[in-house]
Amino acid sequence: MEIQVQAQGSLTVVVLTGEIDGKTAPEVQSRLLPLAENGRKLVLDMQKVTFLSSAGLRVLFLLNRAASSGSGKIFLTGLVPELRDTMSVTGFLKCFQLFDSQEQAVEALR
Amino acid sequence: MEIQVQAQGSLTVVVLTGEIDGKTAPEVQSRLLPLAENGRKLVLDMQKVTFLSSAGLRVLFLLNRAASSGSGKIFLTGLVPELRDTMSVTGFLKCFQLFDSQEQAVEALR
Amino acid sequence: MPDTSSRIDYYPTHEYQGFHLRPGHPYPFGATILSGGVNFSVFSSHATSCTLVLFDKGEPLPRVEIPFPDSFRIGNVWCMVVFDLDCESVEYGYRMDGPFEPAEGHRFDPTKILLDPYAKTVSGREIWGQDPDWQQPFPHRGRLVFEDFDWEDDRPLERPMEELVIYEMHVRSFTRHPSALVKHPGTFAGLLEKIPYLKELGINCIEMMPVYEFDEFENSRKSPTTGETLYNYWGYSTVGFFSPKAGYAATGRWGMQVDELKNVVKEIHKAGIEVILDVVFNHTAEGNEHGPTISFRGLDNKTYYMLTPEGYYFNFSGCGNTLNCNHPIVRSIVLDCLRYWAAEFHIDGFRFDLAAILGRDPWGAPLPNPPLLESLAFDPVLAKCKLIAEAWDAGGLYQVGTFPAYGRWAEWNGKYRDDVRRFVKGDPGLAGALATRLQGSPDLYGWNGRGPTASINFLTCHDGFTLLDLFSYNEKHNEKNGEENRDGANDNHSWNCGREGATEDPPVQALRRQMIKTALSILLTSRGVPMLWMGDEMGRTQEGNNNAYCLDDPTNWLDWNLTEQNRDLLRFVQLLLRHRKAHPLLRSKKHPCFHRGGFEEYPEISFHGQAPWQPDWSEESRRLACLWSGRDRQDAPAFLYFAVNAHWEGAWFALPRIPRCWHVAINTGMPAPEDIFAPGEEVLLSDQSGVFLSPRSAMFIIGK
Amino acid sequence: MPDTSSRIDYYPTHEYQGFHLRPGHPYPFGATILSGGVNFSVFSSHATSCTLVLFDKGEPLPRVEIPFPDSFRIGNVWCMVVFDLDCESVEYGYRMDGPFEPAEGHRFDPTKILLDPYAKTVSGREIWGQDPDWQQPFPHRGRLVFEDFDWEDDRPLERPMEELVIYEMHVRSFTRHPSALVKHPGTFAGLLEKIPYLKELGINCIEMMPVYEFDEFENSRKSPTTGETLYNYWGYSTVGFFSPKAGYAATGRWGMQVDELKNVVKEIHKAGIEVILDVVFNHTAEGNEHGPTISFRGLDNKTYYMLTPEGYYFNFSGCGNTLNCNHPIVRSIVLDCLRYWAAEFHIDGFRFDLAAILGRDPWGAPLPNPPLLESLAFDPVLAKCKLIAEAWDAGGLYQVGTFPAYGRWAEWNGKYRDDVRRFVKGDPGLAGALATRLQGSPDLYGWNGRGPTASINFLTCHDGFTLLDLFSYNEKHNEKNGEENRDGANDNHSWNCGREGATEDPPVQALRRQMIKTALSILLTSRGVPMLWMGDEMGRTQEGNNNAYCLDDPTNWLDWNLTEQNRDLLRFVQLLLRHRKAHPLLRSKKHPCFHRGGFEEYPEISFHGQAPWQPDWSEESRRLACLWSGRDRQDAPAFLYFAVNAHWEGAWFALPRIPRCWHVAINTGMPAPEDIFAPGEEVLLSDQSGVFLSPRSAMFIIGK
Repeated sequence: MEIQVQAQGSLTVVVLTGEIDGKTAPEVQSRLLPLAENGRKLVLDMQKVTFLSSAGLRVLFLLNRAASSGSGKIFLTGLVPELRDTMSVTGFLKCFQLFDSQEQAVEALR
Repeated sequence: MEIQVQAQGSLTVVVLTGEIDGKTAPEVQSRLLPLAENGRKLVLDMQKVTFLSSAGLRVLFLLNRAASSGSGKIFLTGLVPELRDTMSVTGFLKCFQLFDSQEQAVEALR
Repeated sequence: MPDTSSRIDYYPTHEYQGFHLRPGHPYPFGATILSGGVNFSVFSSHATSCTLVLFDKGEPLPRVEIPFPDSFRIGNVWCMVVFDLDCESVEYGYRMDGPFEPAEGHRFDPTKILLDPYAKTVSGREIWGQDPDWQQPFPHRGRLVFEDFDWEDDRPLERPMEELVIYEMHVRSFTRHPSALVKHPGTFAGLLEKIPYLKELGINCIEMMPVYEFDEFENSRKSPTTGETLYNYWGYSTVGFFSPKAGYAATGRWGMQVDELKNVVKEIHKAGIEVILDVVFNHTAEGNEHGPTISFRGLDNKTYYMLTPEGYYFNFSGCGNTLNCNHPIVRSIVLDCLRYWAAEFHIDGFRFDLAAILGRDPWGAPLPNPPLLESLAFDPVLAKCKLIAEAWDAGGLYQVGTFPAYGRWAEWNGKYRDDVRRFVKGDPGLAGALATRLQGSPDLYGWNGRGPTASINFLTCHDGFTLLDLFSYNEKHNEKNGEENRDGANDNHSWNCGREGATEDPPVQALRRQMIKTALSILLTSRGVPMLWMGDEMGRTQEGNNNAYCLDDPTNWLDWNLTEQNRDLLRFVQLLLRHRKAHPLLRSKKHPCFHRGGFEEYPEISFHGQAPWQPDWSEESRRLACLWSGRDRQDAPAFLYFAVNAHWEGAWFALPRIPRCWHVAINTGMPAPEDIFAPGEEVLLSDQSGVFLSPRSAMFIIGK
Repeated sequence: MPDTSSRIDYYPTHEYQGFHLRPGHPYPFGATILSGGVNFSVFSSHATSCTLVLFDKGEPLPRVEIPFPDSFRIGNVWCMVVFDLDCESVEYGYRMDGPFEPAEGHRFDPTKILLDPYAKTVSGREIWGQDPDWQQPFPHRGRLVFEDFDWEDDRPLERPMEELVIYEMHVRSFTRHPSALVKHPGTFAGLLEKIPYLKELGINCIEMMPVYEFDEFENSRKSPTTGETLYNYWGYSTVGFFSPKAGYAATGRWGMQVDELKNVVKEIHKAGIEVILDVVFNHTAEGNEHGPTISFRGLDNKTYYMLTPEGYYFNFSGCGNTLNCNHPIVRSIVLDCLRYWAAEFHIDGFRFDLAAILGRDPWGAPLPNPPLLESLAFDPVLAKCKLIAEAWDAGGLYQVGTFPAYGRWAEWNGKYRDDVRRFVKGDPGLAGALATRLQGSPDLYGWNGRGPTASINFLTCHDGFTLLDLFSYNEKHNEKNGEENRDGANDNHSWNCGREGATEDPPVQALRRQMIKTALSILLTSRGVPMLWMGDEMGRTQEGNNNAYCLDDPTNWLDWNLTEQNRDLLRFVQLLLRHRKAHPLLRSKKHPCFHRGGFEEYPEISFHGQAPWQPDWSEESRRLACLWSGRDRQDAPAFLYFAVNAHWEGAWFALPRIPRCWHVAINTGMPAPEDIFAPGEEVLLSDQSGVFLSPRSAMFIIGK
């Protein structure tokens, strides 16, 4: 699991690489929860995420809840079709605003 | 609630002042748990603690558990009779090693 | 904000081979995720010791076996918190030691690893039909679930019972056929894509055939005739009562079946449709003494099963064993299970397979006041759930009309099915029976105050012919099941309309279509709760198989091409459901009154023959009409005249006079689209004095 | 270490007046601390809406009232998580709206704030006897508890039933007297200081009179004779079934009664002593229609109480109302309650006050197979708990010997008490009855296979005379209770030994002392489970009051000076208990055999009169001896000869021959210290052919 965080203006862009499962989810949570809670817009680039387990989904959801309880918001970009499908089928997808790519997200949210 | 922490050689002495109850317990916990977990001997001077609620007792217990799961240890000094009695009656007292005063503790543990 | 999250009870006090432990809480039973640890709790009345066996997901050998220390046992419950587990990757089971004395009822076997009966997910059959590893010593493994689904404002819909129109369906069959054109055929996710279809159809409740974890490979075998694999396809044989069938979930391979099913329920609820589960508490997948030891047999055989004095299994279920439902422990697990589904899955109701067994005592005798049925009826969590009994069992107990109801239980009304089938088919002597069924079966549910909502009215269900086959076959054709056509019921009250089986003969085809429409018209204008069987609305056939429990093939799969091929039939059913919805008179929760209760001097219901006010109750009568009168929606005066001519000859029915004009809503004797008109678009009858009913047809005529 | 503590289910989804909420879980019922929030769950079958009322500790007015949103209701359960509460300072209750239609059984009143029946602590009566604020609209308030007590390796002791010697006691009375010399008189903490006394006494089980929260001020009043306040002192009238009585805890004012009681249980267990609770599920503190609305009446009157067809309260308890124990909901709350006490407080067993009521149906008729009693008997959590019934009720149902036992239930053997009292007193015609009682009452428990452990043998208990008063009073003297001596039982089978009440007359005093010892000798050599009443071991008196339920004064308080004043009696009892312990023959869980089972050719039990092998069963017989034979500890041959002479004249008992020598262990006809010799120190009988028994004395002689 690799987590790259960079600020882009009012946005924070996070590039995630690898699998988010029960083993890596705590790391994702501890790195990103503070960002989600500080009220910024967070763009998660999921293009290189190859697997999202049940715990992985929950971390995304948790970040989203934490963000939206303040003035923040979470955006997902570049979800590969399998992940998108899993999220759709389990009902998690509709909690998030999606963009095809990081660039589109940055453009739209600028 | 006032919390004063000072290192005395291999010991860490903490002077607590005020009431430890549901409202102040979280502060005590967040300040002292890291100290308890780092394996040091922790002397809690309770002389100026005027009330220990149920949550207060639990914080002490938690610190003790956290300490003893590593190589640390918690000592209580100067418990006023009322607190001592409450701890005795509820069974919490026997988890702790007691000293009459901070000085005695420091002396004994030196 | 006070921090209540750091609870000292979650500090370990014991250690075993590097695993941190503390004494657990005995309830809730099962495995519960706490902050920092997992509480494992399991009980047995007769075991002498217990070991928790933990696996990493999919590994053949355990990661650790932790014997419960003796001080961790409270009563007969072993409970332990294990810390620092990866809740997602852990699989668990138990070893129980105790006597192996079959004559005494005990069959403990510490070489077996047992599934927790409270396991909330079960791995081992995640992908439907994938050949299992038969050497696997622990094939059905408990897993943990996060119980944190975001339901938003959803909850069970609590539709009044009398408003329901139930659609019985099989999850896999519903979308497995390639014609379903869904992304995940044969799954909960597939069902999600068909919600618009169900909504358009007009039903407001689906009843899912078993979705508790079962093993499709139980007794799997090759068909001697076709060579195809025969499965435990329907799933009436439970492995895990608390876990959704992983093989029914598109995400089952990731262990997300709980979330997937919850999401389906939530989305179905959004469409205004309830979800009822078909639950099988009469027996388990362990069969008799020759069956596998999966869970109950190894945990506490004597408690969970009804045993003969010699220690053999009573077989009131016809499936090898019988769950000992009125033992207090089994009562309690059934209640826990249903509470879990109602509370955590927002399930709206339950249909109990062979429910008569649930009223038997531990020696098989029917109880006058069965505590299990009573507990379910009065339970606060289940208070608004529909409780529907299949009020008979394979041991010969038949309780239709007499099932202990406690003001709550409804029944699959087998008498409704039989009487209406026979009347429609043209049997003599059934005019009176039909009148009773139309009223919501007051013979069964009137004297005891239960009312029409105790009656689930149906013509077809998964057991037996489809509606098309009911009018296409005189005899069952179950050869594909591989039992030389011995299985399945023989008394189907069916009629093949002149040719056995599929035919290109247009008159026969037309007659069958008409018979279907006539039969459905009766079903949807009867008081009580109508239930449709998946696909009957589009003329589905099982090619004469009336017991297709083992076939994972198009016999069971719903062919969605039929929605096109039989578009007129589908339209007929959609409009028929809209008519039922339009007329509260048909859906009252009381039986109708003969003497008053209608508009002005009209009785709420009256019966008629070819001459008004003169019903023909004679043995040879195959014709009956009834007039419903009362107040309709918007409190308008309502007159609904429903006539059936089950005779092979047409007949003139003179209409009773009403202070309104008669309009035709339905005439099953006419070809589409004149067979039915949408509510509000009924056609004024040119001759208000009467109507001609073609042979084997029904008409629904409303005054306005 | 994977972090499982950040669970998204604990993120709020709703808000009300600044409080963050989300839909709760329906079970467990009650208020449960979760990480970050508290789950509140309450149910009612007939309420129409529900509001959670939150107070800051002790404040007269609520901090907030949060109506449950409709989507937070599942079935009949309202459940909600409220975040960010200070668990320690919050007090809570509910308002329920619904019909007020007493004739229909409904008595909803939304002006009342109701105590949660599942509340685990209750505030409002924290300090015993402190005058309450009678204007307080919400006098009994629910509070939250931390369920994280550190039990280390403690758990219920699971002593075999036949090993028990029970000591019935009242928590407050035990140490309230100044002579107790404990730091916190009349509390659980006080009891802690007396554990060494109990251990030395030799009992191994205490039975606490009610410790569930009750209101000592229920019906409190001034005594018309003495002017002292009369309380609901004993507490047989429950306010909160899940909460320990705060006023019994030294730390009750800090809300720590749960920890204090748990610590007492743990410490008592360390002394090898079990703890049984006297539980009162037959009625509640709400009384009849004139009583206060505390909880059940306002939550769901019709469900919780047995009502007449007119909606009045059935009064099988003699206390104004009757809990509807065989309604499934009430069954379930009783089971939840007992499971809680067994699992979380490590309670070893329960004695059920007026338990016959627990076998009545909702209309009061006795059930042949009461599901509540059955469920308790088979429950896995309660599996090792002692279940003891007071097998009668105030409605006239008397079930001693016939209480539905399911192999589990024991009974207070009222017949034992009466027969032994009458025999000892010198009534004629009771030699046969005594023989039966010594054997563990096979007349009551033999035919049904229950055995002696079904019989709790006792001479005295909280109801009735103390043992000293039994031999000091012919009549009850209950004037202090303020009911003109009308209350209390009249049939006491007591005898004042010649003077009514206390006397300085030495012969009368000596006779009373001897009567006590004789009676206790019978009790402790009988098969079955002996029970002593607090203080009888030191000659406690209630001055002839046989129903001291309302007196918070020395009538009830145990005067510890008696341990000095009656040191010889205390010594007698201590040694008597050691003798019982020394002889497994007296404690078998089977009834003895007349024909075999003893050493060599001796039967296990044989009866004798003044001549060996010739018991006198005649009407005028007041003398009986029995010989126990078999194997004792270390498998040594055992011969135990127990003779009672209840006659007012002394008599010679010729001893049966045995292949050992007779040694005197007990002779109640002798003054201390010759009345009893410690086990192992028995005195060789100089004349092995026989013994002389003084009038009204007993001897226990052992062969060795």
